[in-house]
Amino acid sequence: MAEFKVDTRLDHHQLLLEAIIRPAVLIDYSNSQWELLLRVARRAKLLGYLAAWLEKDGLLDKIPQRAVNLLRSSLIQVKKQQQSVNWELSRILWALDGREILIIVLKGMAYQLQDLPNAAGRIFADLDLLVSKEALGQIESVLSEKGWQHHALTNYDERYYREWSHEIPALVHPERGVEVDVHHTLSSPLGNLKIDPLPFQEAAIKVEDEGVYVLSPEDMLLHCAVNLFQNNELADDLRHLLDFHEILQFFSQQQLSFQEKLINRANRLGLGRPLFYSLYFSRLLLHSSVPDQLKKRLNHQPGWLALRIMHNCVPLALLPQHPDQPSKRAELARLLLYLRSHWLRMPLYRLLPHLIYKFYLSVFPGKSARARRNG
Amino acid sequence: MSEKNIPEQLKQDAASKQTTAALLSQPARRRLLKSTVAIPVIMTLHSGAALARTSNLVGAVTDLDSAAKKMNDLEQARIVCVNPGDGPIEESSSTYDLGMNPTAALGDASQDLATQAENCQTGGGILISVTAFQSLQGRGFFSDL
Amino acid sequence: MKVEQLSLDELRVLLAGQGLRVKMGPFNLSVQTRLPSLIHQLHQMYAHYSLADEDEIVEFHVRVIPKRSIRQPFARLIRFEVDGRSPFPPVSVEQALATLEWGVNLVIAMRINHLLLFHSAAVERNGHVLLLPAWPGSGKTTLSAMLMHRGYRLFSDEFGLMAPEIGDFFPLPRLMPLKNQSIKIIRDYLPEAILGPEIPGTLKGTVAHIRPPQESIERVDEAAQPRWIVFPKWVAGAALRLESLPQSEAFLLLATNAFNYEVLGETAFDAVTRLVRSCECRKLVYSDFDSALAALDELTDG
Amino acid sequence: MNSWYSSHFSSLYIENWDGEFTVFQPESGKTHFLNEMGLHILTILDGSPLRLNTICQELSVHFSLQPDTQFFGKIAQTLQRYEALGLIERVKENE
Repeated sequence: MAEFKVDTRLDHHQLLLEAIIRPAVLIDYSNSQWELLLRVARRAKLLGYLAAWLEKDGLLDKIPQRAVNLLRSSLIQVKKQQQSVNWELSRILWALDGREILIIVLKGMAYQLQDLPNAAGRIFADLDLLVSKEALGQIESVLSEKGWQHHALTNYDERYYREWSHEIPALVHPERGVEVDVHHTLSSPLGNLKIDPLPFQEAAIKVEDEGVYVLSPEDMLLHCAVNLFQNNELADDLRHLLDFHEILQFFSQQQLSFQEKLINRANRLGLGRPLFYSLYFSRLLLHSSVPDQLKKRLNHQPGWLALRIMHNCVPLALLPQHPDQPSKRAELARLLLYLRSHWLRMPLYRLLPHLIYKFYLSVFPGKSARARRNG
Repeated sequence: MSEKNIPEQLKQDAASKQTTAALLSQPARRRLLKSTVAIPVIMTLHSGAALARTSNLVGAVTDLDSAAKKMNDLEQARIVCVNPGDGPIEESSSTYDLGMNPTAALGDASQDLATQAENCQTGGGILISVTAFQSLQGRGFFSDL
Repeated sequence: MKVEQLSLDELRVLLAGQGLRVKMGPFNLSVQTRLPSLIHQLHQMYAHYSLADEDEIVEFHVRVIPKRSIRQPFARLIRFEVDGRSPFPPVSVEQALATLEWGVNLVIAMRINHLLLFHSAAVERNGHVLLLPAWPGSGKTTLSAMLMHRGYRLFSDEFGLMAPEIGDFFPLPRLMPLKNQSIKIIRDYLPEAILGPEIPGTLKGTVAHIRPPQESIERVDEAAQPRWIVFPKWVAGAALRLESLPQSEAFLLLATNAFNYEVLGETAFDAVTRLVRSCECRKLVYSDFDSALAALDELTDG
Repeated sequence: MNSWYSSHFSSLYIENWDGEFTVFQPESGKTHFLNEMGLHILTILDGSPLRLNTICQELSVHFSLQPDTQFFGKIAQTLQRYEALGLIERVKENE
């Protein structure tokens, strides 16, 4: 049955990265390359991103029709989500009815409000807002009064939110179903790095005609970096590194010495480490134009060994697995990064045996299946 | 679904009830639209109903072990009792169309499971399997639980 | 080349290897499985489907694989996967075919937005499409099964696939799951229908699939314009009624029952408006199939 | 005292189905179903803001009704609902 052969040796990472870095290559992709790319990009949640790019450059009629259909389907979905979140923000501002509350819009919706290049086609379903701790209660009570409800939570979750994270559980208006996350801090409650939100709030920038604020460009990148390398396990997170890359490129072109300012800001706020990694990997994977010596000025750079390990693990975690042939190495890398994200919360006496065991499996991959069954 | 979860303002806002008119039976909807020109009517269409409905036919289970349960914080088991959104359940059928807005309530933790189940059924509800419950919950039903 | 031209062994090689790549309406589907029972069932039930053209993109990649359960070590469970992810909990091996079919429908409903997806059966007669939208308890699968054995061309018993800008409907003939009592009704009424195995204990009760007729599958590239919209409702003992339905009502029912009406926004609003304005809208209440079929024949004669 | 106006009336897509109306609201992406009076409220609020009293008066003339307190209550509720849906906006006036 040789005629039905599909080339499974296509490098799926390369297909995806090339498409992102130089989307013009897409018009030369063969059908079998497209088939794999579509599956990989879907897993990385980047179908909409590719579609938006192709649409903008008028290339949609130069690629196979079946690919166009799937790309357009994703783009339509993404546009609907963006509209829903946008509308949710408008309803929240309506509900707050002119109350003087400083609201900073974060993440996806913030990119959309500023029309940043990464916003087109970007999937996001939630609305993330940053407010002062004092305003939190007021917002919660106003929104509850106007029909927003807390997401269904178990008692445990509720206690966790209130006692540990000092945040309120996500609010949802039942008629619209968009999740609204109201934060009063930028660091994840689980993270070991506590970030003072005050300097971020002071530097926030007002969005014209919207009555809301967004983080300053430097802070937006730092927030992105913290989410990637401090709060997160990095699995399938390429799109967030892409956010970082696109925003960095955009503001670097707009403002002379933007990258200098970014480095200084990171050093002042003690966020050198996550910024270092973000710069390192966006340069490595996405070819961001950042001078190599720039990140040497950062405080809190990782040591040689840490960087070596991260260099080997992070790309395997960020980039999606092959849908048919998941690699054991990538699974291990993801596990290590998962553990890293739990590093300080996990006692060493439990962490070490776990790591040794997993390394053993990576050395003797043949034993992994049996070991897993027993474990 | 407990009454106290509904914000006071919504309960009083009779006009908002009109939004649910899309879910009413057809004759009821026609009455609302046509004959009552004396009041303004607005209904907002809700999406995703079809997708929900394809998975919305569920079988009732009698086996208490496979029925969906929730634990409270004292680790007491409470059964999930489901009531269809529109209209009564047909006795004869082995599956139930839960309609577009089924509700669910938890049994009383102080009672044993069999009593909870009995109370559920006498109140017109059914027990559904854990699997069915999870598939429905993921689609936005039963958000109160 | 069609699936029926493959020997069972050839089919097994494909299903267990690179995947059986078949043309499924406007889409291509790749199925992988090593499950002997499912391979046998697909050999019969997928017989009329064409293999996808070589080197064409396949949109949906699904697998049915055995699943070991620690909690039930002796149960024979299977898992449905799409692109390596499984959207449902595992089910018993007997339910493999039903889970495969339902899973493919779910994937279409979740991923496709370049077409407007109505939750509706669709058949064609005299060059035009008759839509039979879902109405709870309507028995649209049963009714469309009857119609397709009475000279109507089956488009789908589940999806009305509409190109929103031009209004064309596309065929997507798939196995049609009869539920519970409908299985016997069809066996009695249409002894010539090819039915798959009866699968008890699914979420929807006992299910048995009808294989779509060869002609419907062969003419899968022939789209058509809609002309009639009939909301069917089976009511025990009811006398036949085929009444006109207000267009506003038809709009409301079609829109709220579409899979992606809201996702398509303005495009869907315009498309449904044009669809309803250009079609004859009826409501059909029936208990007896013969008279229902006669009434639909009369409606679509012109 | 408040008054209301249809802030984005011209952006709405309105289809008339023999006295019933489907209205698509591009901003929210929602489709609404309105009856004659439901739509008439939007129409008269397109332009200058009106107060509840004036709105009720307009409606009772147009639909030949005898407005009672219940009617006022219904219209007030509808205006609140429309406002929550973003179909109309409220203008606060100093008393």
